[in-house]
Amino acid sequence: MQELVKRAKELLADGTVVRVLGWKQGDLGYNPEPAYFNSEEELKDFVYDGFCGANLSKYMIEACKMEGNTLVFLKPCDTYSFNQLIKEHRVKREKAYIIGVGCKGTLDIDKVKNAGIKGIESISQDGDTLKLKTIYGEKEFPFNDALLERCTVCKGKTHQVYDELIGAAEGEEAGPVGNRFEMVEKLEAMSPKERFEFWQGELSKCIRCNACRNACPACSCLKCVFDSNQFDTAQKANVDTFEEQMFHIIRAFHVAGRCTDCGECSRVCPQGIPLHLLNRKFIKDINEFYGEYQAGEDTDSRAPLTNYTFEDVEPGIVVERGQK
Amino acid sequence: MQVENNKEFRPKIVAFCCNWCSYAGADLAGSSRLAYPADVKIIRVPCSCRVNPMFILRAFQKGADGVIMCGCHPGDCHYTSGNYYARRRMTLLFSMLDYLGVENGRTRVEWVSAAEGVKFSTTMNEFVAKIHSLGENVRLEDLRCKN
Amino acid sequence: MQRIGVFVCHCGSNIAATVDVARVVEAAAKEPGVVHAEDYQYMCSEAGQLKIREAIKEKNLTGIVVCSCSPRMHENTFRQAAERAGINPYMVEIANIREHCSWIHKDMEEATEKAVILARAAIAKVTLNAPLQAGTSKVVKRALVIGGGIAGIQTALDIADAGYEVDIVEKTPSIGGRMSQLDKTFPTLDCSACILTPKMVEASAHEKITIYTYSEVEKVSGFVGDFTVDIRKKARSVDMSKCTGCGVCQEKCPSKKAPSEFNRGLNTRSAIYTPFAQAIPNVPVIDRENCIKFKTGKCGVCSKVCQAGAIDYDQQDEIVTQNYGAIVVATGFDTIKLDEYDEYSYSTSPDVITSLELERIMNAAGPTKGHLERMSDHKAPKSMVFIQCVGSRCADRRGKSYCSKICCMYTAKHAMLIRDKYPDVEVTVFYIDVRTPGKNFDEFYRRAVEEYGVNYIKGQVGKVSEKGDKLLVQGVDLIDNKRILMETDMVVLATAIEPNKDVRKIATMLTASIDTNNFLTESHAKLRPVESPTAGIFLSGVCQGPKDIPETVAQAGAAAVKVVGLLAKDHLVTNPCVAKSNELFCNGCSSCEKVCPYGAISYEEKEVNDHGIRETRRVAVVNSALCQGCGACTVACPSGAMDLQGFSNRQILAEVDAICK
Amino acid sequence: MLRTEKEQAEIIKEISGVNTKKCMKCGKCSASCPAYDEMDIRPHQFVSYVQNGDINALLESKSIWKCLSCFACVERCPRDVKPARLIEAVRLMVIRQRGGNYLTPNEVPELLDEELPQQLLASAFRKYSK
Amino acid sequence: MVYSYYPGCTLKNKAQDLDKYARMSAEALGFTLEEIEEWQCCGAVYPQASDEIATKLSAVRALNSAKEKDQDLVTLCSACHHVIKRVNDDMKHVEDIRTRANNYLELEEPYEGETQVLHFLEVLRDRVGFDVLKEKVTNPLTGKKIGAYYGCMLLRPSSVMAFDDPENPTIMEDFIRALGAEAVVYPYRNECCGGYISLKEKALAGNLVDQVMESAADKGAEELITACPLCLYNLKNSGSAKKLPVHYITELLAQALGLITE
Repeated sequence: MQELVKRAKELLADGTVVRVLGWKQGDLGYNPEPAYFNSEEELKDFVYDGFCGANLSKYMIEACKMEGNTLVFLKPCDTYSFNQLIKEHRVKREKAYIIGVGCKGTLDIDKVKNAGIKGIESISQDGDTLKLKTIYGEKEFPFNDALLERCTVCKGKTHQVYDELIGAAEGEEAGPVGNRFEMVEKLEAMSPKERFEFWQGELSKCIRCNACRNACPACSCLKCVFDSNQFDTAQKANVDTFEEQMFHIIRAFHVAGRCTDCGECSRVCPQGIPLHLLNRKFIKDINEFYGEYQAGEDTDSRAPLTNYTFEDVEPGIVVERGQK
Repeated sequence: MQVENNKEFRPKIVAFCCNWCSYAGADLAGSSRLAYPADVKIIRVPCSCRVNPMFILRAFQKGADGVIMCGCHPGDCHYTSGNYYARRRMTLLFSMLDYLGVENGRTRVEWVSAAEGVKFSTTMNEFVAKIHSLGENVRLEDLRCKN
Repeated sequence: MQRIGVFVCHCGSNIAATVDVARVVEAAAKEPGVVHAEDYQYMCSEAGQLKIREAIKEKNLTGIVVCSCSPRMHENTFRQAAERAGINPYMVEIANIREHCSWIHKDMEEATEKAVILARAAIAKVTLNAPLQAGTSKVVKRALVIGGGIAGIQTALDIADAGYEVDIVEKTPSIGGRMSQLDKTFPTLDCSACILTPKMVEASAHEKITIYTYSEVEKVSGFVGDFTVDIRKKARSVDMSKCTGCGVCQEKCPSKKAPSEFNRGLNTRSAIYTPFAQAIPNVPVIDRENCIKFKTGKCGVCSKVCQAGAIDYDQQDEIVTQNYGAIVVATGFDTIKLDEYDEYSYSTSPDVITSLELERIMNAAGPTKGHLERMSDHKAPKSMVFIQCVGSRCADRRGKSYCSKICCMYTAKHAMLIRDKYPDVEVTVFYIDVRTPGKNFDEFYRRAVEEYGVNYIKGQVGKVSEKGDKLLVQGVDLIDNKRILMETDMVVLATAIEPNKDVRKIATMLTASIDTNNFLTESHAKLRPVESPTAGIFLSGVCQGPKDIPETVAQAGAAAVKVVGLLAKDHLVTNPCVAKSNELFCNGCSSCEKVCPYGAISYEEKEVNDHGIRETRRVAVVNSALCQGCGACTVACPSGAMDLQGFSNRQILAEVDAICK
Repeated sequence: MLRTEKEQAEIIKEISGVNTKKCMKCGKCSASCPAYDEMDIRPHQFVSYVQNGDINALLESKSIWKCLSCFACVERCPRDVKPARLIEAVRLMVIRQRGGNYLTPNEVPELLDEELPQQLLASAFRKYSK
Repeated sequence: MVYSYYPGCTLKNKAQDLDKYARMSAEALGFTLEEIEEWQCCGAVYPQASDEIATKLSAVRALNSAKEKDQDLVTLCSACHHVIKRVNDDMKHVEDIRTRANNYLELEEPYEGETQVLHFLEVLRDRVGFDVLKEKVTNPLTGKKIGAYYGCMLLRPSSVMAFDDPENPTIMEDFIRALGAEAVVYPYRNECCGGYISLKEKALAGNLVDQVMESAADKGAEELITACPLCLYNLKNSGSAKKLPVHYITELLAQALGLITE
């Protein structure tokens, strides 16, 4: 971390950038938040650890509109989002100085808390172990057990776009590589009734706080359709029982083919709804129907929904598949 | 409270038809007097690619029991490629609805040319029969009923 | 708030017999915004239109809903009526309560209920309509005719005579088409070449006509008034500007084994060839697949004997790009393959032939120099059997469900000609029905029977088999209910015709619709028979449906008039139902641009004022002259910035709501 | 239970699965039939007889025993009518009635010869009796 | 390669040669015909009426037992092939028949037409290949002029049988040529010989056989081959015209492969 701060200071000093976009220590030991640092002085609050899960790509949309260039720290999977934003002309590559930072996996504090560890004051990492200082004394917790779901299915530690790397190297091995479609497949194997009940249970928790929308780097619209008068959907939090599912279906549909599977939606959901399962369903379908596609891997290919082939599957495939 | 169990189920079905092929196919079904149930109501759109998933969800929201989209056959789109985009969009949308547990027979896409009055009519008859077999649409409206 | 008038048409009894029109009026009148509702016998009549105009004036209407037939039928009529009364024509919506309602439902209650809902949907939509202004686009005063048969030639001549430039693109080395292969034509027995050749010459000599033979349309873009077309001129290997058409090359060419396409494979031709003597242009082509020079590198005889030095082995395909205001499809037909009709022994016996092959045999320039003989042993037949409906009227996978229309007549012609020229030949025709609608057609058929003694037997043949050097025809006489086993020398199959196999490719390029039999669809079966539903595309000849020469020529002329009507305009009124981007919502993400088939969307860096925030943003801009209004962009746009005028998101949602209420 | 001819016609249409209205009366079935000359009512007439409900005549027709089940009529019919199925349906209607059998076991010994294959007997019983 | 094999009643009795030579030749060509257990007679006639289920069950049992072994089912006799192939098509495409047949049979897993039914000739053409067969011929039948007699049941209805072009088939001619003999093509090779009615309608069967024989002789055939015991019997025993000798396809095959001598 000190290396990051040192480099940030140098870049500020030599005028390469006029501000730094990174993470700032929060009020607890495990809730850092994204922040701009405009001076060497401000960088004293800079932090980078396993709880810096926030994907800073989206903040670059605003940063690019500001005077001068911005130094941004991006973890490997954040760079997919940044690339996707370049493709959609939402950020300007030349206004960003990207330091690709190494990533050991990002952590889910709830996993620790759910294990019965309360009153956490600070957390440090020692190899494969998290050392927790709590008001009840020191505790330990295995690092890997605290990983966010997305980091148990790591899509690799290669940065897709960067100016320099710190704490990372090209060709680094990926973290734990599970089957990211495992739960999607499980749901697919259920009967429609079971699936329906699963989603009814999950989506009914939604309080329409829009955290998912705010965090999602693909949800970058200046004005969301759900805030516009185009579809009579504006400002209608929770009026209609139908609108929540509509919101989540359409949100997933609008990011289909653009979603990099960064997992921010699920990470930030205060109700713990596994929203990434909606996005991954689209990713899985796209891979199966139209060939493997990873959004953010490049900046110029056509996205699956703005592309076609003459031989594409017919929508009837959904029914046919259901009969098997 | 008396429940009207015996009341005959009259499904509400919305059919989005592209102006150039399917709407004309429906016209041909009409002028050829090829009957299909009155439950089907057609909305004219210029091309199947004009059909926004929002329209389909909105129809279900407002009480539709089935939504069908008809367009020119692949390769025959009046606008060259509109139906190819529509095909991808609908495939993914229908798959998602299926994933959420909505009966997958409630949505359908059929390619009907201007010359296929017979196909239009048989498609609508089949679709209405399918909706009858599925009964009233409750799931899409109910996903969040546990308030 | 709009002031809406609703007009419900009885369409005589077409609507009123199944839909309670009064109830529709009553229900419509209660809808919000509706200030006027009435019904009338025929809304499209002058009197009906007058009612609309009067109501607009009296009640200050701002929006009109007509509940009537399909908008594809009378939308324009009612738009014009509205315009004459001073309101914007795009403030009119149609509820289709005829094709989509009264004609398909029997129960009055049910039909009326549906008509009311359709009316409500139209009212809900028109409430959100906004006046639209149509723009204009230019008209390129040049037409393209695809296909150089009699249909294409006639269309081109008629257009050129009206003073417009026309290009004919013909796939084969010469214009002339199927008609050039025919010997005589019914019902007057004119010599086909005698009436066709002058037209071919006229077309080639016409100063307004350019003929591209041995060429194919490769790519089409643009739209009515301004299509851009790539034409591939296949390498002829002969320099057209040098060749004198002397024919020595064809005589000396040592490769003479290629089956002659013109003679339907009944004999062979040289590798360098003109399809027939009267070919236009009279310039041969080298068929590279059969040319020794191209296959082995050795030979070059044609080049040596050509005094004009016209042979050019290095010639390459050439692409010509040209703009056209209108395109006429005249791609014609072929006979179906008979591989699957082997009960008639077509593939096993050379003496079983198609009618088109018989035309070549009867023709003085044909493989037998016009002498009627069997292809197996060149003996003159003493008896011939004609079988009708081979592949026509077949509902099975082998054939075509339609009647090919021309076979009854050309068979009568063949029978008559044979009996006339060779009175000793017995001619028997097996038929299912004899169909002769047309001027002097039935008389013609009766003459074949009564004057020429042709034997007509009702009943389809079951099998034709070889027996010795004869053919055994096994059939029944359905009138006598008797088995027929007839030995004969030749069997002629009236083979079904089908659209040229290239037509599907061409239709796709033109975005012209095509039916399940690959015939191009006309815009209206009765009222717009020579126009494709795609604006600027016209149909001439058999590509639209089976027809004989007189009908083809008539239709060719009709298509030409429609083309001339289009080219005579300096500007076309464009469809104002085009996409429009709301720059305040636009992210500039380029999704819409990627799905636009017309390249109508571009991006501008533009300063916007978003509720007080002034900034420069990348925003989408639609070129309304290029946009054709498909709406692909509107769905690709995640923020809903892109909308389609006339079919806006809110209008369609309003319809959805009205239907699902 | 006695059925009217009309009812019988419906049964024949149902068990044969033939839509007699598809016939365009071209006669190709009869023209293809190898047993045509032996039949009193011809294959194309089976279609129109059933269509018109003239079932008694069909039940008495010797044609039902002459049909070879060679499917030439089915193969060559341009309208996919399948006359052979109609003939079989009529034959079944006859043999399903009491005393309708066309072959009884008593007849068999005198019909046998040295080379006669089993399948001929199997098929004959299947076709001619219940 | 091992195939499930359904011989049928006649091949166990009057047509033992057809069966014996088939098995011998199969082994010589590198595949095995494994007779399915406890097969029953197929009934020799395909029941066309939609209300006949019981008469289709023996075919379904045979099909299902091949399915259980995950093998294709090979037949030889034209009648068996016709019945089994068509019943299989019903099981695949006709819901009513499928449901009722499965209800009767109470199989562990319902049978839905999964088995592929192959005629012995199809195995030779599509699996072994006639070119391979040709190489294995040790005793080519050079000089023989052989007419193939297809009859009706292998070919029709072609929409289900999908055996060959129903009006101009070539598989048996290709087979004959592979054995080194000359194939004589004659028009009546796909016309019915009247086998089914030869018991009770001798005169009619006789006429039909005469037509076939005359047609074959007219084109110069010196002998005929068939796959069907019923055709063989009928061609030999009915009619009055001059007779050409008739053999089973497998007899010629075994000869050509040098397994037996003439």
